[in-house]
Amino acid sequence: MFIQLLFGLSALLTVGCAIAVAVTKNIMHSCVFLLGSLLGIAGLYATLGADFVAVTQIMVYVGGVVILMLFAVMLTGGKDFVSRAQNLLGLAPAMGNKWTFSVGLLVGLVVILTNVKLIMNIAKAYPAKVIGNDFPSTVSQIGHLLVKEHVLAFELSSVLLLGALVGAAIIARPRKQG
Amino acid sequence: MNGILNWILWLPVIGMVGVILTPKAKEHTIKMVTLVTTSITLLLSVLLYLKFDTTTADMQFVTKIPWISQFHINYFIGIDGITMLMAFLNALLFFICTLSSWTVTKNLKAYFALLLMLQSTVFGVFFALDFFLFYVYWEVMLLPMFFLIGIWGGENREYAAIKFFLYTFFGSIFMLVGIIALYYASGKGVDSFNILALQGGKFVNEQVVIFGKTFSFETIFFWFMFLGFAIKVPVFPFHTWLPHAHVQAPTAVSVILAGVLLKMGTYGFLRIAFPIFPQAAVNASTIIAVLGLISVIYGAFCAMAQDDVKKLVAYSSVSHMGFVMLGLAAMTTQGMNGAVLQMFNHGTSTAMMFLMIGVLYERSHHRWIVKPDGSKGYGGLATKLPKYTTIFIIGMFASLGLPGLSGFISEALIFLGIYQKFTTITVIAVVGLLIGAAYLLWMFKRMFFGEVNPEIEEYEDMNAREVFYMIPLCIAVIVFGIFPSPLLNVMKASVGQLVDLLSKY
Amino acid sequence: MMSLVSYLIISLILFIVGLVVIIARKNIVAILLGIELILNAAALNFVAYSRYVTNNLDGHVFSLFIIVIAAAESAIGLAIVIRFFQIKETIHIDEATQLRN
Amino acid sequence: MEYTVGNIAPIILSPVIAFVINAFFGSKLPRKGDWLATLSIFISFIFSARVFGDFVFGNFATDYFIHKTFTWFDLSYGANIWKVDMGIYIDNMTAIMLTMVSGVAFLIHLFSTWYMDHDEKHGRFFTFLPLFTSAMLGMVISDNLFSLFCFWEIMGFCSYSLIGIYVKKEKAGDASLKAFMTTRVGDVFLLLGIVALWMTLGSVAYVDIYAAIAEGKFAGQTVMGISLATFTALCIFLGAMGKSAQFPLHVWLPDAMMGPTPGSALIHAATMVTAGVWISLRMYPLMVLGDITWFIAVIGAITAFGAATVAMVQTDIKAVLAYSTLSQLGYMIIGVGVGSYNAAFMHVITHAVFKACLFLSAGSIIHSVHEQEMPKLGGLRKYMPYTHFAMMACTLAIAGIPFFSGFVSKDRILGDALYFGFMAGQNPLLAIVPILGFAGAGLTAFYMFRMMFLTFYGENRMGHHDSHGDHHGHGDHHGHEIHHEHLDARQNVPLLILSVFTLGVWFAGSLTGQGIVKVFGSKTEWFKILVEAPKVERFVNHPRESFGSTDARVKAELPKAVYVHQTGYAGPNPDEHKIHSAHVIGAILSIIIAFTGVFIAFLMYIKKSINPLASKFPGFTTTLENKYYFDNFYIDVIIKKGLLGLNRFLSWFDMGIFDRFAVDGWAAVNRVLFKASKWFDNVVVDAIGVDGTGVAVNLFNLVLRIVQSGKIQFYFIMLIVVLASYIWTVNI
Repeated sequence: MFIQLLFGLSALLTVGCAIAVAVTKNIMHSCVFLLGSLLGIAGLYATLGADFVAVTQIMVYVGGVVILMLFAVMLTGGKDFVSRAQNLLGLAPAMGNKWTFSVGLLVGLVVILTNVKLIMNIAKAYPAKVIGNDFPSTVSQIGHLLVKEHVLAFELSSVLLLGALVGAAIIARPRKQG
Repeated sequence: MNGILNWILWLPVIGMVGVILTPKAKEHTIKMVTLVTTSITLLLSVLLYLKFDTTTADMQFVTKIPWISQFHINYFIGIDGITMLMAFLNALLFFICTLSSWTVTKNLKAYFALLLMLQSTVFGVFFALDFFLFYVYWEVMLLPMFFLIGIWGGENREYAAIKFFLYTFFGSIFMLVGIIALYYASGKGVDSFNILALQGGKFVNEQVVIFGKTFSFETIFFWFMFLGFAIKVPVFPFHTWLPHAHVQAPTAVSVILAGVLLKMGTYGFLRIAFPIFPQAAVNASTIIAVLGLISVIYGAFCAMAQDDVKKLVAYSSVSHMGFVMLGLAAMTTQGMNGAVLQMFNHGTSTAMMFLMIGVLYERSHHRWIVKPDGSKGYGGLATKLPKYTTIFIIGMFASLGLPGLSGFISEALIFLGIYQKFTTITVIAVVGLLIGAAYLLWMFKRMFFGEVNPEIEEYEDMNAREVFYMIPLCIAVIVFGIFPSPLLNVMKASVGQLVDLLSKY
Repeated sequence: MMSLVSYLIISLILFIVGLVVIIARKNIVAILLGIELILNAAALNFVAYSRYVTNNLDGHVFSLFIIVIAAAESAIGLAIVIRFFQIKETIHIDEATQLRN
Repeated sequence: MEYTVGNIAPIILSPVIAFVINAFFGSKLPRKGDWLATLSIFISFIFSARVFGDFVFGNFATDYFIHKTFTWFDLSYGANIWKVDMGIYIDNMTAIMLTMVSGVAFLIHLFSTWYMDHDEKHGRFFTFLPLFTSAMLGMVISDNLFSLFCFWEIMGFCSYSLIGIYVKKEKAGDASLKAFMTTRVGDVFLLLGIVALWMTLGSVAYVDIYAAIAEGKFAGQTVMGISLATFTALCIFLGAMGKSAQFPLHVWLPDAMMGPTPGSALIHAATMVTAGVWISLRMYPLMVLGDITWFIAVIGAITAFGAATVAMVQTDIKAVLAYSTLSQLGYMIIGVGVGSYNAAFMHVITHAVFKACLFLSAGSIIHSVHEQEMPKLGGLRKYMPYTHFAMMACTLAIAGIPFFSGFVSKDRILGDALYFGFMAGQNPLLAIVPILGFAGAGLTAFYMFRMMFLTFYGENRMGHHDSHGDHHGHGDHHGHEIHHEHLDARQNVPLLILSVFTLGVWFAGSLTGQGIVKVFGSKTEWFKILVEAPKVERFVNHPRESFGSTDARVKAELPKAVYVHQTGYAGPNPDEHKIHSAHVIGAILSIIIAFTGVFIAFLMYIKKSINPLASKFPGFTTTLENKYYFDNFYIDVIIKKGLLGLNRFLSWFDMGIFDRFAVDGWAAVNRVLFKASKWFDNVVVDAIGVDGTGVAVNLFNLVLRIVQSGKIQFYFIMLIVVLASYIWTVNI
């Protein structure tokens, strides 16, 4: 019972905040809403028994990435925090000029159609069945997996992170004339 | 001590990496790193020589590690008598070339990195006993050579570099076809790429159908291999790339080109073409002998007419390698041993000649004995540069084949070898020997005798560094001329085995 | 009540919203947010599948990697944005049109 | 009697050590190491004298020899055994030759310490001279043709360096190149002969060759149609002709005078040039088997006579001596050809002595007067008494005046030549050999005394612008004032020693050399009984001794040479009395001819009653002057036009045609192909493009321009649309 509740709450949180991100005029607010949506996803992970992933989600994403976004926003000046443009329906002014919103919806529609077609097939293949609610701890297994089958990916990701770190530092370094 | 071969093979690569890591500005450290690497390699190769057991004819210091196991390709290296000499020569020449390219100025770092890469690939070709590994090294060796000639060369270096690359590449394609054919013919089994296992005339009575016509497997693929190696040697019809490559290449590169790279062609014959296709080799021996003879005479005559010193010595290399081909075609003990000894002696004596031309080129920046406008390029060098003249004389008389110096022993052995089978060829080849002396001495006279040419007024004699790197070659040429047994004892076992194999067909 | 499909629907919605954000918003940082959303949608799918379909934890590992990559990507993205801002004084997306035909 | 390495090696090694030390540290040594060179030669002289003592004074039989070998290198593997052995082979001939070479070399070294005193090439000269001497000694002592060839070529190298020692002079360069190349022509054929012998007989040691001849191993063998014996004999003789400057290959010797005089004294007079004769003597049985002895005799005769005629007109003192060497070598070769083995070898020895002495005295003249042209010399008798005495002695010897060594050896050769030409039943044409021989002898006497009269007698033409006729010592003429020659140890002593040995009595034991007036009794005809043509049958299966072994037999039991009145004639059918009568006639004839030659020279140059040759037959003298145009024939026609022309054509062919077409041709073919495909591509593609799809293209361009809006989001949309369309079509 608690699972259903958790699932409903986090699903609601995720979708709601995601839509809010799209709609809010102020970029700061959209960052915060993103924060909320990621928290919702962490909850969903919890319902799926992926405890380690949920925790990582919170730690890395929520803790790190979004804060980074906030910093970036603050660093890039404040004048166009608030987007003044009105859109077609006057509904979501943050959408830039009126044309982009409609195009965005049109594309969204196209994607929905294709995905619905896909999901229909999957639904047929995997009928809903209740998986019982035993949630064994996955940490040790993930640890083994990381260093056995996926050791190459693991090592490469470390290199990737190092590269990203150094790259970001160099790119963002203020140039002499900057 | 079994791993010493791997050390010799991979040390230059480590050196190369060291060179790449040192910053561009610190030119002196780059040179030092290369020098240290090449000298350690030289020491290792001397150690290899001391540890080499001259009694057995089979491979020594063998290392075999599976590399691409699906196709049974393994990293299989080892040496026997023939390769022992070539390994030592290679290490020695590279050590000397590093010293001689001390005055290179254009982007030094790339130069020395490519030089070390070239050394390791040449070692690779000599040590590889697996066909795939051999072919890989054979092709990779072209790369540094192409850049070394293409960037640091003379006037139209691009033309020479491209011609060198394409010509050798053209040959090696045929060799690749041969390798693949052997792979399939030996049933794609465990040893289908192992050169040693393929030896011993396994394909004597195989047939192969090409465009509907059936040929004997051995003959066809012997000629494919022949083409690949003959271009490298260079044998008569395929030699026109050599003068271009030598004239345009910088000194150190043309020393290596003449000293070691030409020997890969003949080594290919000794290691691959003859033992794997013995029947075809014996049938073709007359043709090879005739081609060798033409190379000798043609090379000598062309050399006589050259006005550019380097081109002259390049043609003399064609002539000397023609002698080696004659020795190989004879397939007798004396002939083969003479051929292998000539490979080594030609390496040392031509290296000396090219180094001396390089020393002169550093001072005069031109290589004309007689300038295109007819005026004398040099003249009276003997009075201005006494030390240079004495070393030049030693080098020249060694490549001339004066007894007491190393050139003579191998040429005499080759003559002894080919006499019984090709008497008329011996008589004609003797003329080659004569013309050989003619063009060298005539060049010597035009450059060294007579009044001091005003142009060469301000040349100063060889400095300590240049003398230092010429000394080992002088010693080698004289010592191995007086008692050649240290060289001959090393090679006679493996050459004898090859001669026995060939005598069965 | 919670079946695989329900998770797929949620991740679809997330994906669509991310898409729209990218297309509609004029602020580059917003676009980065959109990218984050899409990535999380994908990660969610993986975990859902590993729960309902396969019973090994490969899905979890993969989503971890998605997180890693997302982190790296956002770092670089933001660095570029800051750099862009220093050059162009604005981070309005339409300024970045040097690649015009 | 044991000949271990210890007492043979120094003969060759001590000069080599001197060479090495001089080569590297010469400039640092006091007097640039010339004393070191002389000392080393003296050491080898001592050791060879010891060998000489054992052999000659112990007077062993002509066929007693010591043969010790060691393995130089071996290539045997598994079944086939093949080794290259080196060693020493000492018999009476070697002993005599060793002593002569080292003795003459020592005296010449001594002389050249004086001669080369303040010559800037002093150091270099004393580096190469010992090397040359050791090479010559090595050649004399070696036991097989291969090691002989090695020393042979090293000698060639030393003569090359010594001729070309004055690098400043362009002509020295030409001369050294010509010398090396002409001898190289001969050496190349010699190598061919050695290779042929080696591969058919299995070894080229003298012992094995003689054994093979004895066992008739040469019977069936042929080389390219010619019988093996003739082929190898001819090749070896060609080598000898190259080195001993015989007729076709003689051009290099006169030019070899560019080198310093003592150098040419040692090399181009005494030792090296006799190497050719030495190898012909060693291989005499092979020459006989290959029956080319008549050819040898003819070549010798032509050289002897030809060189003598040219010598008559030479003005440079060294040139006269060079041509006289040529003609004397001709005589030795005649000796070998006609079969007078012993006399030929004796002539080698006697010629070495007096020709070295002549050269040294010429050197001492040139060094003190700095003038070589005879017309500018004259009347030096008063100034240089010792040189004059030595030179006169040698001239008497070479001219063949009785009581002198030249007469002894040359007369015997001419006697045997007379027998060979007329009495031995050879084909009549061969009669020209003795005729040319005797004519040459006369001319020799003439030109030698011409030289003597021009340099030493008559008035001194030194200060030729000296107006008041008679010279009066150190008059006002500047430059080369002649100072009286005092008895200088290094200048004159060697000359005098050499001139002492020009007496005939040393060699023939009898005053006249014909055994008519016995000086020390008949038994002292030592030279004749010790040296004989090798009797091949003695060498069959003779055991080889390695260097360590010593000869078990005590000295007394060794085979002794017993004195029997031999003619020393090893010809095919020695019928005693005919040879003896030939010798007697020969002796009388040569005495008459020698004296007439001297007399004519006397008339022409002292009395001046007959005006010199030039006026009588000018045409002939000019041809003589430029040496029968041989030089320019060789150089201009054979070398310049023939060889270089061919080379230039070949190299033009190689680079111009072959390289351009056969190799770069491929590149050209590709270029053509490339152009064709490009043309094909443009034409075909453009044609379609132009007429059919012109409008479509424009439309397409328009759309493209829009799409390329540069907006990132637009690209994103396109991405999604494409992806979606893909999923629809693939219908997963």
